[in-house]
Amino acid sequence: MKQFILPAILISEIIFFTWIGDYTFKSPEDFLRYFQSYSADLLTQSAPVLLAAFGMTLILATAGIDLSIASMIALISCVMSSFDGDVSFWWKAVPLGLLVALVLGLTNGSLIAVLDVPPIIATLGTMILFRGLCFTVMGDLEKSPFFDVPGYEWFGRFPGALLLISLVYLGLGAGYHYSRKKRELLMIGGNPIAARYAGIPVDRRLIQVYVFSGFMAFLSAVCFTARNSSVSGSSLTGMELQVIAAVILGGTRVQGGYSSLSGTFFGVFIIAVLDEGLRGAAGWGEENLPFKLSYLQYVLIGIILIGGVWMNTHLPFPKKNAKSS
Amino acid sequence: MTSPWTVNLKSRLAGRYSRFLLQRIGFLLIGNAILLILIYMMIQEGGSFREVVLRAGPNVAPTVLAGFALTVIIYTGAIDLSIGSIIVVAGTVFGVLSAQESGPIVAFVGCLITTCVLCSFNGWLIHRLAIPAIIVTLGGLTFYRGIALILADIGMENFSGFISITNESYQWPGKKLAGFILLFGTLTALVLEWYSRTIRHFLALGSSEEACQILGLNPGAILQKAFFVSGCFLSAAALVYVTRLQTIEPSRMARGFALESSVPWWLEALIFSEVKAVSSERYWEHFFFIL
Amino acid sequence: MHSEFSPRQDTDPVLELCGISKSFSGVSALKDVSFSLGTGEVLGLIGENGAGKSTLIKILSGIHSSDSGEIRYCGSQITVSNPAQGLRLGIAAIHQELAYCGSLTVAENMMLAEAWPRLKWGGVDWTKLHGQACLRLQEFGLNLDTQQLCRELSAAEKQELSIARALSLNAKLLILDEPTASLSEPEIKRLFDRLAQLKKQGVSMIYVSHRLEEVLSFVDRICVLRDGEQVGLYPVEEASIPRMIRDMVGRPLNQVFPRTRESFQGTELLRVEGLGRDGLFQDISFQVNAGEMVGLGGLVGAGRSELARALYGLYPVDSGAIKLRETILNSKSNACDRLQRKMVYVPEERKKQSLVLDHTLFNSICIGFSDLAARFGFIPPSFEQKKTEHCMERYRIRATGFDQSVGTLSGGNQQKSILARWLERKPDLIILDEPTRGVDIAAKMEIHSLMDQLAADGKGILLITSDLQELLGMSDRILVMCQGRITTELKGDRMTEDNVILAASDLLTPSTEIK
Amino acid sequence: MKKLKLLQLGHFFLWIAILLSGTSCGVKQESGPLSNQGSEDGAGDSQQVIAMLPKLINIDYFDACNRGAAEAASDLGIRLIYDGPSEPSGSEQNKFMDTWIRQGVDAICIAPNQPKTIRRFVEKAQAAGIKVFTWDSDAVESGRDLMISQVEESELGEMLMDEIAGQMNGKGEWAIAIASLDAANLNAWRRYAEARALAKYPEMILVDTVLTKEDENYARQKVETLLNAHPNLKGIIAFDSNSVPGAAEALKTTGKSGSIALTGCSTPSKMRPYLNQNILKSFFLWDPSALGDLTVRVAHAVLSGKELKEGTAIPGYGPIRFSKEDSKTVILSDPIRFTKDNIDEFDFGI
Repeated sequence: MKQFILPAILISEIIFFTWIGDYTFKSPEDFLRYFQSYSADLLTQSAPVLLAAFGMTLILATAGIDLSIASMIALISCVMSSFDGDVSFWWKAVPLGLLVALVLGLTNGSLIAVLDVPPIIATLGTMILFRGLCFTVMGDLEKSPFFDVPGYEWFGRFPGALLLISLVYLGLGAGYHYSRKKRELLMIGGNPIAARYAGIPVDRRLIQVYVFSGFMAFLSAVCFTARNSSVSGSSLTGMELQVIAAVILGGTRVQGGYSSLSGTFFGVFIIAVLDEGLRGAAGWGEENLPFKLSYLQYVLIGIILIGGVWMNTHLPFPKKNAKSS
Repeated sequence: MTSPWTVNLKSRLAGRYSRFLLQRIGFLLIGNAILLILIYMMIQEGGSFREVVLRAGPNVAPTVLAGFALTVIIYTGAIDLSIGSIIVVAGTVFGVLSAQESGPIVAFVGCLITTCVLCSFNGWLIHRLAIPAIIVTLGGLTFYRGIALILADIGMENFSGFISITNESYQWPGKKLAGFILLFGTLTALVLEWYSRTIRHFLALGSSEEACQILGLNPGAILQKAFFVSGCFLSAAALVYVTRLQTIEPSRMARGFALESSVPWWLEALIFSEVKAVSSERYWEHFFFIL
Repeated sequence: MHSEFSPRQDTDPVLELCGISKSFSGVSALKDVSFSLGTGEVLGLIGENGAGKSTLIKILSGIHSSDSGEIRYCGSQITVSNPAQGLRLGIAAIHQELAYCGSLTVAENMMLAEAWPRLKWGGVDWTKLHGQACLRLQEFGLNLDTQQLCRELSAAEKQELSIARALSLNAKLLILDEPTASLSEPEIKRLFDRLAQLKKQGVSMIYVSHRLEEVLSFVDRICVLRDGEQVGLYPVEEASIPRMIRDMVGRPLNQVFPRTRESFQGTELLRVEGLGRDGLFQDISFQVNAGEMVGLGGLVGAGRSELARALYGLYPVDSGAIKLRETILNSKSNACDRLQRKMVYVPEERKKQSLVLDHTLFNSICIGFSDLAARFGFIPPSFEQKKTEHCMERYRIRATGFDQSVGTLSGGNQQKSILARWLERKPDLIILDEPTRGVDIAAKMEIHSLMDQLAADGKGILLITSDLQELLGMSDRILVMCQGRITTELKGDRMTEDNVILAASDLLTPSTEIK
Repeated sequence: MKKLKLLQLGHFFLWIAILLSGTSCGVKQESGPLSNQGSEDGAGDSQQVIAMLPKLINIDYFDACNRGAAEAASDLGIRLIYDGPSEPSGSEQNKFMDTWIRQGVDAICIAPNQPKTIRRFVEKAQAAGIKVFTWDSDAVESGRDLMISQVEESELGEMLMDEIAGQMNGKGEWAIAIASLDAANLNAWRRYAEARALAKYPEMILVDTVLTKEDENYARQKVETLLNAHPNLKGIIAFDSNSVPGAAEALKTTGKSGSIALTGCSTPSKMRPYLNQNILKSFFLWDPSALGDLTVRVAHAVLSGKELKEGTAIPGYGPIRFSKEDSKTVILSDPIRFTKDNIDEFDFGI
């Protein structure tokens, strides 16, 4: 039963916001068309957050956290933006962006695994550092070479972003669920001492996880720049909270030891649908509320976060009877 | 030759803290002294060192007071990320009251009570819902800001994103008394830290909830108490913060406040690789702020 | 001991339990338990792990509440809703899990829930507080620095501290749950001296222990629990160890240490030469052959577990060499590598070193061997499913299902799941560190016969245990460590209790040796 | 176990199915030009819908714009949607563009935070038959239809510089306080001011530029530090509505109000007390509600098919004026110089 909570929240959200939204449907085709472009917008908007959140899920599973994720994505985008927007972008900027992403991930990972700095402090530090580097790279400029790169836009568009997400989700899901990795990471998160005793190379795994998160940051940066086509030093500030909130809402435990990729998937979309719904219902708000609708966004996100986690952990659903021998 | 006084002092100090902690305080004092010297050297020609130090007090007052509030909560092993947003609600209440010309005292009291109540409410929520404090307060972070905006919109006619405080009489706690409030808050914190059994209970809860229960304490009540005490400190912080502002903008004020106030904690944890400190370490804050 | 002061049956009992029942989410933990306790009487509460002893104690001390039944205390019916209330009524408990707050000082821990001495203006009078705490500790015969932080104390000191605290509360009813678990002989003696004194003063006690000899020597009556049911209540005069075991397990156990195998010497599996690590152990040399069970005896702190961890690659060593079969393990070889080379280690502290308590049994078991079945890094799910089913059957792990979290299993089942995790790798060399600590008698039997089976199959086993019976009963030969060195090797007839004890203190010489 | 995982994957496939079923039609919809979908939306067929996107909402300046725009909209009988992000972020603004394009509004007026980021969305909107205007801050490369600017940028920058130079007698150290280095219009003014200083006031030395993060309190602290670091400082230009009062408060608390000149762009209600206390002599602004008003009226005029050129009369506003530098930029007015004497003559509501 438990795994239906998040989808149920999501679907009821969609229904509710479609109902109060500023759009009246004239015909079934009209509805279908609206819904298609709605899904496409939602998906392309959330792609950067979703990809980053997948990386974050693994990090939280190991009882770590990465506050630097937004700065990291911004920095990767900034580095990529310093190249010209032509075909050569594909073999110059993109590989360099990937390299930078892996190096940044490695930096976080080695700080945490090798130097034993607590994750929250290490990544708080790198968050400030990476942001500083963003401004060093960019100065006060806003650059947009992405706009002119042939074919690049595809990743910010509907089928491209969807394809990327599906590949990542399926690949990651399969790799995570059907290999030892998931169990190892969760054991590291749940009890690092026991993990060491169980012969898990804890330090190596931690570094791998942060480097992987760096890779996801790279994909996220690609989706972000392909969609928004420009970047500046202050891009994406505050995104780390969105990412972390979505992952937590998805049921991954902040103290480590339990994670859920599909939960993250729904977590991201629950927040995105809420966001989109409030954006599209300004007219309804004006008529029915004594205050501005946008204020409600803060309140609702807070309630959904607390309520979602509470339902995830506390609702007394009948425990399904597993086969026992 | 050791005078009786020093012996007395030694035993008294040792009574309160283990040697380990005393060493640490010593380290911090030295660290602060070094920072002070650094700042002194960094001041450019013609700048006044005295002025920097004097001005720093009132400037950091809200952060330091909020730091005390956070300290109390961190003692119990919880955390409160929503303190910034709570200050926003308090500020909004203050702003709305002052806009309605309800008199400075009423506005101040409204601000203090709001903070205290919301902080205690956080504690209650964490206890009742039994989910980690970090999640509850992460939710609170956005929730309270929304509440503040709605309050302002309903409480004021023609609310246009900000409440302007034009009457000087609404501003004396922040502008005139900030230093004193900080001093008073610090003294209270120190006295609590050194002479209070309650604080030890918070620490006990932080080290082991189960042990607390077995030893005959009530963890829920302690948590609630901790959030209340924290609320008291935070309300002082809120008062100073709010009354130093010319305009109150619920959507933008006090952003990143929780992070700012907890910086010393992270540093502390980084240096000593554990979260366990005494309030006097708040001085860190002071100096980092000037830098 | 009871002869001096037999229970006064004429006076009203201090405590009466009538039909106490308790169940957790549908699973019954206690069924209809009733007994009474006179003034100054000591009741021994015994049972296997999971029999409901801890639950009963938690109900009495107010951590849980009972579903039905009534508790009469000093003649009136009470409900203890929280430990604080229990303490007020005069019921003090020493729990199995050490209850202490690491970041408080000894004095603060000692006095935590009581009123503290105050200065005139209301502040805490620290001098007096430490004075009082010091006094109480000395009363118990304990000399601790009251300003020390609790987490800096050793395990035994922590245990003694919590005992001293409970004893100093002037309780009428004292509940002791495995108080001697981490204490050594002189400390245990001190504890019993003090308990006898309290008993004389008319304090009633409920005493829980797995050490049946201890129970027999100290208590007046024995109450046996099995699967939450009270299966026996008799005076100590009628008790004997076989009877107690039969009651606890539900069937007679004939043989405590089932040795089926012949002692046989296979090829050499492990050779250690001159191994040393600064401050932990020095100059360790020995070998383990296939099909041999080598016992490693000695006092707690002699460096046995440290040695085992070094062998397993968790610590680097300063000097010496480890040879596993034909390969010499170099400094780069870590635990992961040892696993590949078919060496496993079952650590001593289950909860800390082996388990993630809220993970499922399935995950907990599969972590050990699932990589063996991986194809291109992927593990077929059906494999794990089958393997886990097989494990639950083979190692007789009793659980509601794969999804039960290991933290809710009893100690014996936890230990069996850990053994399953490692033994399914089909290792050649197995290091067992206290494999039966905190495990009930039936599970202990199962583990012992499993070990015997393994040795008979030609595996090499290095057994570290503080349980002398186990050490003597299971080992083919015994190495005794003292202060980081292997001082003695005992074989055949020389393997006696006295020799091991003497060797452990490095007092074994030909003149003191008992044949 | 196995069952559970499949279920989770199932959720995902469900989603893919929904989305994929949309792909085929979705592409069709995007490739073909939409035939005036806007008129289908809203209550009546005739009602135009204009969406206005400020840099961020819930701040006084853009709230004043909102009021002007709302009045114009009710005057013209069209529907106005005024909404935006709560942080000054370009990518957040793009999400609003998405929503409105999908809903099929008739015109989108945007005050871009990051001018280059909206290009793709302007194209998308125009492909769907929606007119796009910029206001308050421009995005030249985006291909927007028109820009409605509050002032001539060069004019304001130079005016500020002349003002401060006049108060400093054309020499001495001066400094800049500005919200951030990536706010396009603020920095355009800053660049014009700096250029003016180089060209016309050789004896003036720019010693420092402090960033105030759109926060009055923070601005005060930064300026206090600035004053302490540069004791010979003679003048400050603060470019945004938080920096000016912050700097004024700093001058007040440090007691240097007489000796240091201050000017900038801010709002009357914030600055009135400081003007009255003689902490600064003047500041500049335009009427933000008039900016909102003009934006809506221009958008309406364009939607109604009117040809706009220099001097074309807009109903309810009068003849419009185009920028000298850009033929697609409409100018609202000259900046207004506020002093102690004239401040009470204006009521901008902010």
